[in-house]
Amino acid sequence: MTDQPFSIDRDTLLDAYRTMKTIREFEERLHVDVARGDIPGFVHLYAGEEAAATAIMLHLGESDRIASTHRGHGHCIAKGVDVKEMMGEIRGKASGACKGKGGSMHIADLSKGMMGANGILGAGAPLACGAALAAKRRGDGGVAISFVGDGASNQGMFLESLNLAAVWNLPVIFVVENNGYAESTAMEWAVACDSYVDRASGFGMPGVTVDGTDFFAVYEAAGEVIRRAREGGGPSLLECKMYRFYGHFEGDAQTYRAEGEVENLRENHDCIKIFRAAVTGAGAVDPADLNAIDAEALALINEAVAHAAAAPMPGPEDLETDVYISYA
Amino acid sequence: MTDQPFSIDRDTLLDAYRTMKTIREFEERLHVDVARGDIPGFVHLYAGEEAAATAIMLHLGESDRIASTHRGHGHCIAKGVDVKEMMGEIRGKASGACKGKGGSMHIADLSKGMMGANGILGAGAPLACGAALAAKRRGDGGVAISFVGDGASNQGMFLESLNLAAVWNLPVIFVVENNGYAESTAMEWAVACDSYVDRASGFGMPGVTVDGTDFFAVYEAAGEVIRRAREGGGPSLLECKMYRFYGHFEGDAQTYRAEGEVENLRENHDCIKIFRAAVTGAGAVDPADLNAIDAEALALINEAVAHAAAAPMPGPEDLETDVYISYA
Amino acid sequence: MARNLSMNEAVNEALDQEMARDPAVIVMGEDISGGTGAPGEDDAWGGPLGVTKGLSVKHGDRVMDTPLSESAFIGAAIGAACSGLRPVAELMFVDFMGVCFDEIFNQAAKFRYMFGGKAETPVVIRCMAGAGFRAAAQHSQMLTPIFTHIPGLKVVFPSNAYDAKGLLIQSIRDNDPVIFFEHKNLYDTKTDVPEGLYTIPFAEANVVREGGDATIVTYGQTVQRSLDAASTLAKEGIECDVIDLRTLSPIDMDTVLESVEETGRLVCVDEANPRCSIAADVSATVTQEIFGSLKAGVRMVTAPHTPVPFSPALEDIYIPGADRIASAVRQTVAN
Amino acid sequence: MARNLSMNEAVNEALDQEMARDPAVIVMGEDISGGTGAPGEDDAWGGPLGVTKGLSVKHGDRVMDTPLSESAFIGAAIGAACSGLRPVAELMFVDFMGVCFDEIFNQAAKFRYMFGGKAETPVVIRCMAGAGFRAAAQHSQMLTPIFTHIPGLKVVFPSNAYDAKGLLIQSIRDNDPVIFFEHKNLYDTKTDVPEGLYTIPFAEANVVREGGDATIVTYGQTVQRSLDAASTLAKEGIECDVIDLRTLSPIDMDTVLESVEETGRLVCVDEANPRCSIAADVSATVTQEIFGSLKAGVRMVTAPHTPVPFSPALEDIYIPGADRIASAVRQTVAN
Ligand SMILES: Cc1ncc(C[n+]2csc(CCOP(=O)(O)OP(=O)(O)O)c2C)c(N)n1
Ligand SMILES: Cc1ncc(C[n+]2csc(CCOP(=O)(O)OP(=O)(O)O)c2C)c(N)n1
Ligand SMILES: [Mg+2]
Ligand SMILES: [Mg+2]
Repeated sequence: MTDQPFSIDRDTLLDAYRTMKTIREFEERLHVDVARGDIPGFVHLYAGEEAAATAIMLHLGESDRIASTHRGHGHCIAKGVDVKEMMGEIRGKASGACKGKGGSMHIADLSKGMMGANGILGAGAPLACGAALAAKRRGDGGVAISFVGDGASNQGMFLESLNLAAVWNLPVIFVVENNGYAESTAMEWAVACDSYVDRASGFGMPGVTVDGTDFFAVYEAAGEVIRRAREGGGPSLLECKMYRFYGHFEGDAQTYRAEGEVENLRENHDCIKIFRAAVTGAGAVDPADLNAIDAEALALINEAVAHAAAAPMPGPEDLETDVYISYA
Repeated sequence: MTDQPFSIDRDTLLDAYRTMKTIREFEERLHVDVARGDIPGFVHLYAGEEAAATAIMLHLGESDRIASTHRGHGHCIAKGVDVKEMMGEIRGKASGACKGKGGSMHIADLSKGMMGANGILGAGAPLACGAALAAKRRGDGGVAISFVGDGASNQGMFLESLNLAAVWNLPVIFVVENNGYAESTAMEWAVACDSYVDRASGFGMPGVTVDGTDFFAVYEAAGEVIRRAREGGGPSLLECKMYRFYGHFEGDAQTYRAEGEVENLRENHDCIKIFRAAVTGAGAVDPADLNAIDAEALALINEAVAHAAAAPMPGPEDLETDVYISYA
Repeated sequence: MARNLSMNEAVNEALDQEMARDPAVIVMGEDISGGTGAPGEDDAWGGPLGVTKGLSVKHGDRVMDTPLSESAFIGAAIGAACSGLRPVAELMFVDFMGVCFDEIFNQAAKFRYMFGGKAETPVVIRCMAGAGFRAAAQHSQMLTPIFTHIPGLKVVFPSNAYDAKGLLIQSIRDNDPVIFFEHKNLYDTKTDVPEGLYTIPFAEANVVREGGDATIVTYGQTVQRSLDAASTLAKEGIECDVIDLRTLSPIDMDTVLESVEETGRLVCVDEANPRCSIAADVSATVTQEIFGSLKAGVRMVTAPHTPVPFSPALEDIYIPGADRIASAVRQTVAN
Repeated sequence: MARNLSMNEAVNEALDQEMARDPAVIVMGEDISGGTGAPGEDDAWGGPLGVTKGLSVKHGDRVMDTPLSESAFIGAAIGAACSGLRPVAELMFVDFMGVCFDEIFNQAAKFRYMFGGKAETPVVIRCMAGAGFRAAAQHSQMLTPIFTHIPGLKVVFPSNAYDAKGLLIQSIRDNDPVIFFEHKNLYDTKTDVPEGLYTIPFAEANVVREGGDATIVTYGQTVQRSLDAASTLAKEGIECDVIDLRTLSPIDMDTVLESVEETGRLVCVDEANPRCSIAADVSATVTQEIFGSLKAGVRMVTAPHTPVPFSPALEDIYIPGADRIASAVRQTVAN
């Protein structure tokens, strides 16, 4: 943990906690609902990684844009996408953020600056460069964030984007969410560099590594690279080391993990527990306030599920719409 | 120039000179023949860059493989592809290395370990990884070389290959032929890193930069990275700084160059002149021997042109053959 | 001895037996073994749907996990194929072709021609395709017409476990680059599969039902749906030939033409999107070659011109179903 | 006022005028200006064939050179298009689509549908296509069927300077992603081109010759070849409708159907490879929709199922020529 966590005001701390807790409850509930057979398709949970999305997004406004990954729920919630619409989308309902046409891997809300979860690894990086280019041309100090996993950090589209962003001096941050695995393959094996700082240097940009389970460390590091980008100082790479609590996708037996690995993570590396202990331990926030937020978050998710469950499926008339804006 | 050029024996020096001179005469003649209208299609000349291909290839045997670029004539000649067949190919003749079906950008001779010039930038890097993988599985100490330009060093296929080669510990060398330009765009602008050594580090491999106009420097550096690869030490990146004497392709007006740039290159940075001065100056080789080789090289090219000019075009019956090995 | 195997098991067995037979065969892909570098068990995954499970235990380092870099490892498979190996690379979902297509269509597919007949590239690229898995727009496509369009590729699409084994063995032994499709909705379907090695030649369509009134031509998941339609129609007195193409390139047009010469009526069923589809391809060839035999316009039943929707309610009507197939046949018979 | 302009000049003018009109329009590509970072003159190239020459002088940093990274900059153009700009990105040769196809077909093409109708991606991707330039297998392809196959893309292919200007302006103003093809063998061909801004709507085919005995449908370089064939045939008393599709997706099938309803005979000419081609697509739709009007089988004249050969002797017979087109028409009329 960094030295001065409490340069952050109390309201912001509560906001941060609310966001993290909402993501956690969202994902925990999905885990249950998938097992129950209520959720169609592939679902990749962000549980365990909440601090990163939350701390980074606190530095962004609605006009700043993010390009997300297949593991996008946390990014969506932290960027302000409506939780009910998300739950509807994940169930394929007409009430969903994308009218049920996208699903978990394609939740987007451009009005909130969320350019889409993405089923194609690395594909978000060029898109974020484009959003950053648009911001740069507007000249309003806007930035874009490209999220990418450790696995996807080996993808050509991502690597090319590092170079493009540096050459064009774009206000874009490449956040590597390093949770140690790409599916079942270890990051240590698959990413051939001593550190992401080296990879960043290979593309002429500063690189920073932080403990992604430490909200305050992420908050501070993100603040700095984002500030630099807003001021015309160009792109950076920010590696957040973190852990995912669940399998790659729901249904993953996780036999690639060490024995007791998940138990240890939940016990000793839970970013929410760590945050809670820090802010209450220092007396910055009253535990009761956090408990109240816990209850609110749970209620919000319950409501979202009820809403989504009751919502209708899209109808046959929706099948062929929304392909083009103009059909001639 | 390195300290002990003459650890290389006289025969090898003469061989090297012969190869460089053959490439030079080949390219100078093409320059003339293109202007004359004798050569169809795009032609990218290697003139000025001969030392790199020559010095590197001296370390290779026939079973070692190379994957080349659009600027591939020099690599072909240095790897032992028949000059007559090359000239035939470039003129689209049935006598060509590829029966006229490939042309300048697609000359290949797998029997010589030359896996093809390539019209797609960066595409050779994965192919070289594959050849290296095959060599590694054979266990015969074979290596593969991937040639790539400074421009193509920003291509995703190339960047992914660096990582793959490091992860799989492949006996492959990535040679960046940095001639300062990708078409009309400057390397200094387009390649966002302080040095290729940094880019190599970003992918967990050693990187070396040498003066590509200094045959001896390339010879020594290539020898070391190739030896390491043969011994199981894995991939390396070798940057050769060099100059092209002609335009990107024949027909390029080269207005992106500084005034007097080409004259200066020809005068002060001609790798063949430099080699000649070194070996004769030190008394290692008699100028008369080199003059004899000059005459031989010119005669060889004249013969190749005469042969190619006289050769027939492929016939209509050749149009639909050679697509598949088996047609069902 | 034939056992009742799922297509999943049949693919696994084909890979296993070919690796045992020929040391030049290697298998690579993301998580194809799984767990490389990780603290838990090796062979942790066997591919995202477990299709290659157990192969690395038997064949060791000939089953290679890769970093997440499709261009690099598919290209490496192609380069290795030119250098004496016979790699089988898994692209996982065919939808990922967009990040590595160059190595497939500009390199592997063109080497032999560009190099004047002097290259051999015996590579197989396995990939999952098709809708019905609730996997949404970027994990559910067919894209078969794109590969079929490219000269120099062979395109194989089994509809059942028996064909999958025989066609995969054939693909591995073939000396040209082969794109081998596996429909993810068919993995669990079972047929009898012989224990031993056997091959099914390319360009031999399978007449899976004989009728005489109309011909249905299709491949993949819609073979069963076409058979279902044919059963329904039989009750109405309409008897259909149902042809499973099995390979799309090369394609066995002879069998199709023979059937249509007899029936005079053709319905082409394709789970791919309609424009420039396999359905259009077959229809156009038939119309060009035996127009005189046609008694009615060739009808096409395809997915709509839309991405694959996520919502089950939409995805279910996206895929050509037995109803739509049957009504297309009725229309052509009515004319 | 119309001037006689080459297609090259017409494309340049359309870009110039649209940039002047709409500050959201930016142009990017490798060497599209040229000379960035180099010691000599800026705007040194204006694209590899000089098509964008002079734009950077007039429009400054809205004409952006890029590093050699197609996925990154085409993807950036797409991301910028979702963020308020109207980028025109140059892919240079369409043959390079294999290194950036994901951003085109899985991202730009699918955003609107996947996001429930809430995305707008007004991007234009310009690329050179086609054979006849002695540019060999990796710089001469058409690949039009691949883009046409993908729902969510619009595909435009002008055959002359007038159409190029009007269609490019329409493409820039269109709110969907557009793939804009420029046949490199047509750059030097000239037509009258108005000075002012004008648009040609999508899905309006151009009937470039009226006949009545047979219909020839084509696009791009083979429009002129089809007209040449029609002239030859006219001397034999066979009068042809020649239809230039101009846009392949959306496609104006109404004009095609109307013509074939009258002529009863159709020849589809396509410079692309034959399998799953535009020729097959048009043929299949006609056969499905108006079989009753057909008097003979639809004939297709396409490139062979081979990569594009380098040798001029082979390339010249690779491209469908007036002779082959004329003889296909004769065949269909004879039936
Ligand atoms: C281009 C591409 N290749 C492969 C996949 C399949 N895939 C989905 S997630 C995944 C692993 C991703 O690992 P990482 O980037 O570390 O993200 P994480 O899942 O750990 O958050 C893979 C291989 C894909 N979706 N896209
Ligand atoms: C994927 C791809 N993008 C673009 C091109 C067009 N192109 C051909 S050569 C070239 C410049 C190459 O520069 P560099 O790699 O430095 O090699 P050099 O020509 O200097 O030897 C470009 C952009 C191509 N052939 N392939
Ligand atoms: Mg990961
Ligand atoms: Mg260069």
